[in-house]
Amino acid sequence: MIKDSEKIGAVMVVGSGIAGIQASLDLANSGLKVYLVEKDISIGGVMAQLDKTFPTNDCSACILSPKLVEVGRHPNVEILTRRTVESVEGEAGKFKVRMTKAPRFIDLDKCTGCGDCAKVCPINVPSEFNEGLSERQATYRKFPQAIPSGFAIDKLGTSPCKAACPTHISVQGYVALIATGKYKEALKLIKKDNPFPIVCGRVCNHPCETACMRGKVEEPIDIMHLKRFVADLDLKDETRYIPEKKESKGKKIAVVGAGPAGLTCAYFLAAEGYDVEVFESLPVAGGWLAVGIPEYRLPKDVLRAEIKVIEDLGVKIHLNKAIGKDIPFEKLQKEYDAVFIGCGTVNSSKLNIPGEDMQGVIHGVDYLKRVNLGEKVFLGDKVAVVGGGNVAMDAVRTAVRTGSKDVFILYRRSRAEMPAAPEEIEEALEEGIKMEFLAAPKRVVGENGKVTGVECTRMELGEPDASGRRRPVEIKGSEFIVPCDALIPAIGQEADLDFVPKESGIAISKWKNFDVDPVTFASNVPGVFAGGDVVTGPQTVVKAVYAGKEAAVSIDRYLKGEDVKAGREKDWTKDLADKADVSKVEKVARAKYPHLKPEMRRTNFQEVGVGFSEEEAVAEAKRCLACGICSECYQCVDACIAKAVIHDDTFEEEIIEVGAVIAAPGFEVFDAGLRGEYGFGLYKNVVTSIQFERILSASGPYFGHVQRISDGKEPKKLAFIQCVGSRDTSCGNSWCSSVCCMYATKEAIIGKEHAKGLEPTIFFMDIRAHGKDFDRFVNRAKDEYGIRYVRSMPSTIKELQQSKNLLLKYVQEDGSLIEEEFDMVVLSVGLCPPKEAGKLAGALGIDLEEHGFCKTAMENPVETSRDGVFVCGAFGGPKDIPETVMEASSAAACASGILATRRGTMTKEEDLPLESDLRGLGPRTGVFVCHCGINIGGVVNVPEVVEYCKTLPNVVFATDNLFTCSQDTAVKMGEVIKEQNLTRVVVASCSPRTHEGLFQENCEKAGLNRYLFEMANIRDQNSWVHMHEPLEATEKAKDLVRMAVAKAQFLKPLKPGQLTVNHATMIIGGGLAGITAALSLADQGYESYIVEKEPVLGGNYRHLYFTLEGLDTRKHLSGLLEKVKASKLIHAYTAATIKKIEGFIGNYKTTIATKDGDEQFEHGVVIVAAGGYEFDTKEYLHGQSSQVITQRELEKLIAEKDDRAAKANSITMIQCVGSRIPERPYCSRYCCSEAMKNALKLKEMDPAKDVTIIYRDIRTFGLKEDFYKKARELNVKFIRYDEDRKPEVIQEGGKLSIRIFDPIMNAPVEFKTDLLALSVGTVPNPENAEIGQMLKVPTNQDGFFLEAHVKLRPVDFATDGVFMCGMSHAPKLSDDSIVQANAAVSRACTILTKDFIEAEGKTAYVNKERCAACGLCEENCPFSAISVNIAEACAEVNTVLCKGCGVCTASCRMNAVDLNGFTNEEELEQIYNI
Amino acid sequence: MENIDKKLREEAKRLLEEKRVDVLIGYETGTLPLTATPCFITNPEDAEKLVWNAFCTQNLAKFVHDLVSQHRESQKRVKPEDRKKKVVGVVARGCTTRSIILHLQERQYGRDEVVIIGVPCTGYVDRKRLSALVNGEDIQEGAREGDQLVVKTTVGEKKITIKDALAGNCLTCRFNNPILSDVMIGEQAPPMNPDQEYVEIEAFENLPTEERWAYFTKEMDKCIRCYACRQACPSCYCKTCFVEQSQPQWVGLGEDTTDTQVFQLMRLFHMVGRCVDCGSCSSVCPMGVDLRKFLKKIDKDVFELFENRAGSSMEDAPPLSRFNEHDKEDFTFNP
Amino acid sequence: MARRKFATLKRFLNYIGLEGDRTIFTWISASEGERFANVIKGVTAKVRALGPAAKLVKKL
Amino acid sequence: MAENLANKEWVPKIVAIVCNWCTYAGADLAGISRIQYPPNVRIIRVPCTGRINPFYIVKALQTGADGVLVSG
Repeated sequence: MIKDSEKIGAVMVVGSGIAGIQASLDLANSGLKVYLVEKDISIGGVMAQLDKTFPTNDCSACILSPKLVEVGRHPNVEILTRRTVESVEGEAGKFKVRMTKAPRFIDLDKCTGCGDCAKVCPINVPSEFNEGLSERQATYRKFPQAIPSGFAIDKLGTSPCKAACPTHISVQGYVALIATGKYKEALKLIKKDNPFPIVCGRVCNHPCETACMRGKVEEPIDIMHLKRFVADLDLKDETRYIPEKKESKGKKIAVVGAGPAGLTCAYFLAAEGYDVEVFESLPVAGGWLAVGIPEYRLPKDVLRAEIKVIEDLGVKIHLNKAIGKDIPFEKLQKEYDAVFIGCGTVNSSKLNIPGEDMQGVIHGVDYLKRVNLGEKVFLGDKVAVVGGGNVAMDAVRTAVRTGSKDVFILYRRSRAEMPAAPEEIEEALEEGIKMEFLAAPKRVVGENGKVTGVECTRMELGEPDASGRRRPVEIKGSEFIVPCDALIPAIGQEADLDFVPKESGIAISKWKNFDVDPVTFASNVPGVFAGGDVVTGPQTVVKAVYAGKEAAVSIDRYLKGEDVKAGREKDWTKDLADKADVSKVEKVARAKYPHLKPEMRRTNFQEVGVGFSEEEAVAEAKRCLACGICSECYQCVDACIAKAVIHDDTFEEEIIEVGAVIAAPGFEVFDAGLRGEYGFGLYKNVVTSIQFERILSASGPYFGHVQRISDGKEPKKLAFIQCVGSRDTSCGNSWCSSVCCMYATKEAIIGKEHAKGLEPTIFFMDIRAHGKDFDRFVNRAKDEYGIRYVRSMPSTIKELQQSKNLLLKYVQEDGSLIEEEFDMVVLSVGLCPPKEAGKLAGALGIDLEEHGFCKTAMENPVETSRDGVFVCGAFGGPKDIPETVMEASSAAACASGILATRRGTMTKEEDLPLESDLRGLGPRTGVFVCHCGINIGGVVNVPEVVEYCKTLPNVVFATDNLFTCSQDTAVKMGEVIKEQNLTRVVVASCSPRTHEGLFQENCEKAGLNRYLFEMANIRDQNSWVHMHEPLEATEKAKDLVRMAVAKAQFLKPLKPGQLTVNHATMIIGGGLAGITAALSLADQGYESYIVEKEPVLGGNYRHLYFTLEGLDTRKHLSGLLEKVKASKLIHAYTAATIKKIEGFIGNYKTTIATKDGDEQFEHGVVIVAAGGYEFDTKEYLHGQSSQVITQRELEKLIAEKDDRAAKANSITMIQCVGSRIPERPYCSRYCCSEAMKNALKLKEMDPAKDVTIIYRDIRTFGLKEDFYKKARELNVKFIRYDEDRKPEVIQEGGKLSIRIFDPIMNAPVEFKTDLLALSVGTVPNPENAEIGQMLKVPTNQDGFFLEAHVKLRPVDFATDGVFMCGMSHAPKLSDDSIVQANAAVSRACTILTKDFIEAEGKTAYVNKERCAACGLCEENCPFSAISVNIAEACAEVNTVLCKGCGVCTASCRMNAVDLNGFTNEEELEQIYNI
Repeated sequence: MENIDKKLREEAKRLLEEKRVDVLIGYETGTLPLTATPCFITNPEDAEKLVWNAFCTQNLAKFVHDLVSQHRESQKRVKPEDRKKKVVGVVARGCTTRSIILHLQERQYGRDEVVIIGVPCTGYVDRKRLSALVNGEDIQEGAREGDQLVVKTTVGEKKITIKDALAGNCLTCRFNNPILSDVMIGEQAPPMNPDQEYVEIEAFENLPTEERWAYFTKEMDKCIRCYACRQACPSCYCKTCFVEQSQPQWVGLGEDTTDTQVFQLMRLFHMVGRCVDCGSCSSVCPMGVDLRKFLKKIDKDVFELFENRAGSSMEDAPPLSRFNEHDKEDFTFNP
Repeated sequence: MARRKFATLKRFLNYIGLEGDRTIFTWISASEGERFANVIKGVTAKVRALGPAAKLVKKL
Repeated sequence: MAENLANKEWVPKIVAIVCNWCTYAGADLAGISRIQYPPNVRIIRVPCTGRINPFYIVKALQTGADGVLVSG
C-alpha cells in the first residue's frame, strides 16, 4: 500500500472519446491533474463522426463540441496526442507510466489551425473521418472542430524512392507536385538537393525507380523522365529558377574540376553566400557530362543551360585552367579559404592485352571526348567495343553515328550482368548494334601496327563475385578472332592525382583515389575536401552530385567553425515506408516514354528521348502510391507563416507519474468485409452504418445529401441489415453490440428527413430498444415515419450489373423465401474490442475477457483486474453513449476515491495581478487587428482597417498583428494595455468561440477585467467566406470592428459571484444506488445523509439473490450495509420522509420527518436515488392462480430450493408484462436478463425441465447475449408473440394452459405448464413528482426523472447541484445502478471539492425599479436561476445557477432584467452600427 | 335593469359593511348625459351611487391593479409585522374578469386581494359611434328606453337603436359574462356575436401589402403620443414604460413618424396573449386611432398558433412562457 | 418561447404591411456550415427582390 | 456600410442576430470549410435565441436594415 502522502494527485486517462473526455473533466473539476492520452491526432472519438444521436436526434457535433472545447482549455487537463502507453509500473496511488510519443511534425504551440498547409499539400489519402468517402491531405485535422485544433502530418516513413536516391531528393514529393500541376514547385524541390535535374532527368541510373513500390504492382514510376519534364519546362521558361542567395559571407572557395561534383559543390556554396571559383582544364564545363556522355543522350545546349544557372548564381568557372600545370595546387590552398577537388577520373583503364598500343585501338574515354569536343572521328566500318557499361554503350552508339557500319559489343559476361542501364542496351539493340556475350579479348590482331581484329576467348559464368554478379571463367581453347577496323576498350577509368603535390600530405587510398571521410568528404588536410569519381572511382552522376552537396555542407560548417560531422550520419533504410500491402492496388501500365524512331536517330546525334507531354507526365505521376503518405515536398513549410512545420520531428519516450489510470480506448467498428456475402467493398452501394452516418452529416462528404456511391443519385429503397458482426459466432462475435438497432432506426429517420422519398427497411432479429425512451423512438419510426421493420436476416446480396441496385435474398418468419431489390444497403456494423486491446491490456497489466473486451468486476463494472486501473466505455463491453458517460464519471469517482487526499496537489491556479483602477478613465479602447498570416491579410486590407479604427470614437490605439494569438503578441498586448491605459480591448481576428478565452486571459494578466474585452470575427465569418471580394471583405471588416468598438464602450467590469459550499450530500433513497453513492462519497471524504422511507436500507436489491453473471447479491448487499454502518460519514435515516427542502446548490437545508420527530440538516448537493417499483399486474391470472408468479418470486423459489420450483417439470415465462404497451411504452430493460437467469438456473437444477420463454424481442444486450445463446443451447424454448396477439393463460383445475400463436409454425399452439413466471416491468416511484417539485426538477412523461441531457448529462439535472441515479432515472439492472451511483458522486464531487462555487460572469441582473414581479422570467428560465421574491415584489437572479442564456431578458416587457455582457444597450449599439 | 342596480348596491354595501373589502370599485352615473364613470367606494352608504348599464365603458381591472400596487408600495414603508393587506372589490363584466385573471396569472395580486362582483354585459355604448349617430351634435340629455336610446341634442331629439351604438369589441364579444367571480349579480347575458370576431381582421389581411401599410401609417400619423391608450389599458402596468426608459432609450422622443410607429408597434406587441379586447384604449384615444384593428390581429394569431385567449381561463399559462412540440414551424425559412 | 415570439412578430409585421420577407427566422445547427451559406444566399435573394427598405426606416 | 462601393449594384444590408451555440458555430464552420456567400451580412452574436428581444428586430428595421435574419 502506498501511503497517502506519497500518492500522486494525477490520473491518466487513456483514450479520448466521449468516455475519456467525461472522465477527464470530472477529475480535473474535482482537483486532480489529468493526462488525457490519445493515439490519434485529436480527441473526440467516434462520437465526433456521428451525425445525430438517438433518441432525441440532437446534433452530435453540437453537443460534443462544447465538451471538446472545455477539455481543450482546461488548465488541469493535459492532452497528449499520438501517444502509446508502453507500460505501467507501480501500484494504485503511484504508477509510473512509460509512453511513446510519435511525431506530429507540426508544433502545436505554433500552429494556428489556419489550414494553409493542407491547401498546398499535394497528397490525397482517404479520409478516415469520412470513412473513406472523401479524401484529405497528408497534413490534416480530423474534423473542423477538432481539439487540439492544430494540424498533423501523417508519415509512414521515408518513401523508398527518396531513401534510394543518393541525393535523397523528396522523389515522392516532386512526383506528387507534378500530379497536381505544380511544376515549378517540383523543380524547386529537386533543386533543393540536386542542381542537375536536366542531366539527371536524362542520364541518371535512377535507383529511385529500382526501389519504387509500384514496381511490385507492375512497373515503377518513370521518375527520371518526370524529372526531365519539369526541368525542361524550367529550361523553356522565361525566368528560370535560381535559388535565393544568402548574404555574402566574404569567403573564397576554390573548386577543382567543373564536373557534376564540383559544380554541385559550387552551387550550394554560392547559394550559402560564398564566393566560389571553379577551375577546369578542358575548354568546356561539365566534366564527363560534357565530354563523356554523347550528344544524343544529353544535348550540349541543355547541359550548358543547366550550368548557366550555376554561373548565374555567381559561380565563376575558369576554363582551360589546369591545376598543377597552369596554377599550382599550393596557390589554391593559400589563397582560398577552402578547396574542393572534384576532378573525376580522366584516364581510361587499360585492357592490358598484347597489341593495345596499335593504331585503331582507341580508349572509350578518349574517343567520346574527341567526338564530344567536336572532332570528326571515323573509325572504319567495323568497330568492336569492349565492355558492358554505360561508357561502352555510349561508345558503340556514337560509333554508329560517326558512320561505322558494323558496330558491336564484346562483353565477357551475359546480358543479365551488363552494368549499363537497360534502356541504353535496348536502344543500342534497336539501332542495330550486335552484342557478343561471354567473349573476352585476349589479344589485338593487326597488320602494320594497325588493328584488323581482336582475338577473344569464350567465357562461362561461375560463382558470384563481390559485386554479386557471376564471375566469368575462361573456357580453355575456345579462342576465336573477331575482325574489326577499330577496337574501343571501355572497361573503366582511373583518376589522375598527379596535380596534387605529395608534400600536400593529402591521403590517397590503395585504389589511387583521394581518401576522404565518407560522410563529410573532408580530407585529412584541413580545408581540403574531395568528392565524386576522384574519390570513388567511376560512378554515377547522381553520386557525384551527392558528394558535391555533402562537401558543400562540410565546407560551410568548416568555415563557420562548427563540427563538420555532428549529426550527419543517417541510416536511410531505417524508417522505410515499404511495408504496405500492394496486392490490391489496381494495375495501371507505366507510361511509354517517347523516343525518336531508330531510323530517325541512327545516323545523327539528335536526342533520342523526346520527353513527356504534360498530360503524360501528370498521368504517370498519378500512378504514385504515396508510400510515405507525406511526400516531404515541403510545400507546407513554405506555406506556414507561423513556422510550425517540423519535418524532422522524431519518436520520443515519456515517463509520467500518476495515481490511477482510466482506460477508455473505445471500440473498433466491425470490418464489414469479413461478411463476404454482403459484398462490402465490392458493391459500391453497400455501405457501413458509420459511412451512412457520414453521408447523413451536413459536414460529411456529400453535405448531408443522401446519395448512392455508384452514381450520386438519391436512393429510394434503402435496406439496413442489422447484426453485421454482432450476435454472429461465424465471425467470432457472439455478443450483441447494444446500439445498432437504435442507430439504424435513427439513421432511417434522419435519412428520410434528408430525402423525402426514401423508403427505409430494417432487417433485424430482435429490436433491442432497451434504453430510456428507446421504444418510443422505434414506435415513432414505425408510425410517424413509416419505416419498415422486417424480422429476417438476408442471406446474400447480389449487385445488378446495369443499375448497380442490390438484390437481397431473405427468408420470412414463416419460412417463405423472398428476393427484393434495393437501391442502397447499409450494414449495421457492430462494436468490437479496439485493435490495440491486447497490447494495451498488456501495458496496463489488466486482463481481457474471452471476447477481448476488458474484464471487469461483477460488483463494479468499471473495476479491472488491477487495483488503481479502471475502465469505462465500450472497452468494457459494447454500450451506448449515456452508459459510456455514466461509466466515465463512475471510473472518475473510483479513481478519485483513491486519491481523495491528494486533491489540489498537482493542479495549478493562476496568480493574476490586481485589476487596475479604471475610475475616471472612460472608454479608452485599443483595437488589435489580426492578419492571421495571410488568412485575413490575404483578403482584407488590414492596414486600412487599422487606420479606420483610429477614426472611431473612443479608440485611442489601433495596430495590426501577424498572429494575435501568438505568445509574443500576448506579451505585446499586455504592454500596450498598460502603456495606453486601455480600458477596453477589441480584437478583430477569428471566432470568439475558440479564442475569446485566450484574449481575455491576456487582458487579465495585464490587470484589465476580462469582461472589458470584445471580438470581431473577421476571419471565419469574413475573409474565409469572401475570398474573392477583397474590397467588400475590407468594408465588412470595418463594419464588424465598428460594431465591436461600439459595443465595447458599454462593457462593464464584472466580478463573478461566489457562493460557499456545504460539503455534505443528501441522498434520497437508500436502495442499491443510494448506499453505493453514500459509500463512494465516504471514500471521497464527504458526509452524506440517506433518507429512506422504508424501515430498512436495500430497496429492490433486497429481493435479488444472484445476477445473470453469477454475483451473490445477498452477500454483496450485506457487505455494503456493514460498510454503511461502520462509516462515520454516513447518516442513514430509515422510515423517514422529506418535509421541506430549502436553498440551492451549495447551500441546502432539509427537514425530514423520522419516527423520532423532525430532523434538519444542511448539505451542498442532492442525489436523487428514489428507485422504482415492480409493476403489479392482474394480467395472466396473476393474483388469481397460485401457479402464476412474478419473475422475482421465481428467483426466490429457486434460491430457496422451494419445491414449487424444484418439482415443477414445466415452467413458462411471459415477457413484457406491463411493459412496452400503450400505457407504459417503455422497456424495463432487465426482464429478459432476469428470465434468462432464472431459465438457466432451472436448467441447472434439472436439464430435463421444460422451460419456455414467451417474448416479444429478446433484449440480452451486450455481453449478456452469451447467456441467451447458452439458454438456447440448453434447449430453453422461445416463442415470440406480437403486442396485438398476446398469449392466453387458462386455468383448468390444477393445470395452467397457455394458448399462443406461434409465428414460426404459423399456427396457434397450446401447451400446459406447471408454473408461469411473469416478467413484470418497473414503474416509477409515485413520489417522483413531489420530490421533483421540492427540488424544482422535472420528470418525463413516464414519471421517471428527466436528466439535463439524455446523452451527455445522464445523471445531472438541468438545475445545478442535483443529481440522480438508479431507477429514478429509468428501469435498470443492478450493475447499471452501481455505475450510475458512482457517476452521480463523481458529478457531485465537481461541486463538493470546492470551497466556493464561482458563477458565470455574464449573468442576468434585475433592475428593481422596473420590475413588476410578473414572473414571466421565472417561468421561462430553464435553470431555475431567476425567481420572484414575493416580499420584495421583485425578481432575483441566483448568479450561481444562471447560465447567461438571456431568455429572461427578452421575455421581460419592462426590460427590468438585463444580461451582463449582452446588455440591451450593448446589443442596440451594435444594431445602430451595422 | 333597475333590479341589477339594486342587487349590486345591496351586495356592495354588504361587502363593505362586513369589511370583506376595503374599497369597492364600480361605476356611477357620469356628469355628462349617457355616461358612467368609475367610482371608488369605502363608505357602505355610498354604495347607493353604483350603477351598471350600457354606459359603463372603462375596464375597472386597471384600477384594481393600481390600488393594490399603490397600497403595496406604501406598505414598504411599514414594518413587516405591521403590514396590512388591502382587499379591493370590483364590479366586473366579462372582459374585466379576463383582465383580473391575467393579473392573477401575472402575479400582480393574490386572489385573496380581490373580490369580484360579476355582472352580465350586453355591450357598452361607444361614445364616438354615438356621436356619429347624432351627426356630432352636442348631446344635452338622454335616456334609455328598452332597446333604444332617446337622445336630445342641441338640434333635436333622436331615437337610436342601442345596438348601432355599441362598441365594436362588444358586438363580437365572446366573453360577455364574467369568467371568474365571487358574487354574481343578475342573469347570464345572452351571447353576442363571437363568430364574427375576426371578420374585419380577415378582410384586412386580404388587402394588398401596400394598402395595409398605408392604413397603418395613416392611423399612426394620427397618434399624438399622449399615451392615453397605455394609461387606460389594464395590461399596461409596467412601472416604467419602455418609451420612458433610458439606457437604452428604445424610442426617440421627437416627432419622427417612425418613432411613433415603433412605439405603437411595440406596445401592441406587448399585448401578445394579453389583450382582453375590452376596448379601453380605443375608447380613450382622443385621436380615434384604430388600435383594435391591430390588437385583434394579435389576438387572432395567438389563438390560431397557441390556442390561447388572454385571461379566458385560470388554468392557461401565458403563451409566451411555454412552447409546444407541435407549434408550427411554417414561419421559418429553409433555403 | 423564442420561436413563439418570432412567429407572432413575423405575422404581425407582415400584417401592418412590412414585407414579411424582410424578417426571416430559421434554425442552423453547428454542423451546418453549408446551410448557413445557403440561408444567407437565400435571404439576400429574397430581400434583393424587395428592393431597399423604405418603411419604418428612420431618416437621419 | 461601404460607401466606396455605392456605385456598384445595390446590395441589401442584412442584420443577422444569431445564437452563439448553433448558428454562429455554423457560420464559423462555413468559414472553416471556405464556403463562399455574399458579404452583405452583419452578424450580431447573442448567447441564445431566447435572448433576442423582438425590439431588436424592429430597431434594426428602423435603423435601415433591408432585412433581418434571426437564427437559432
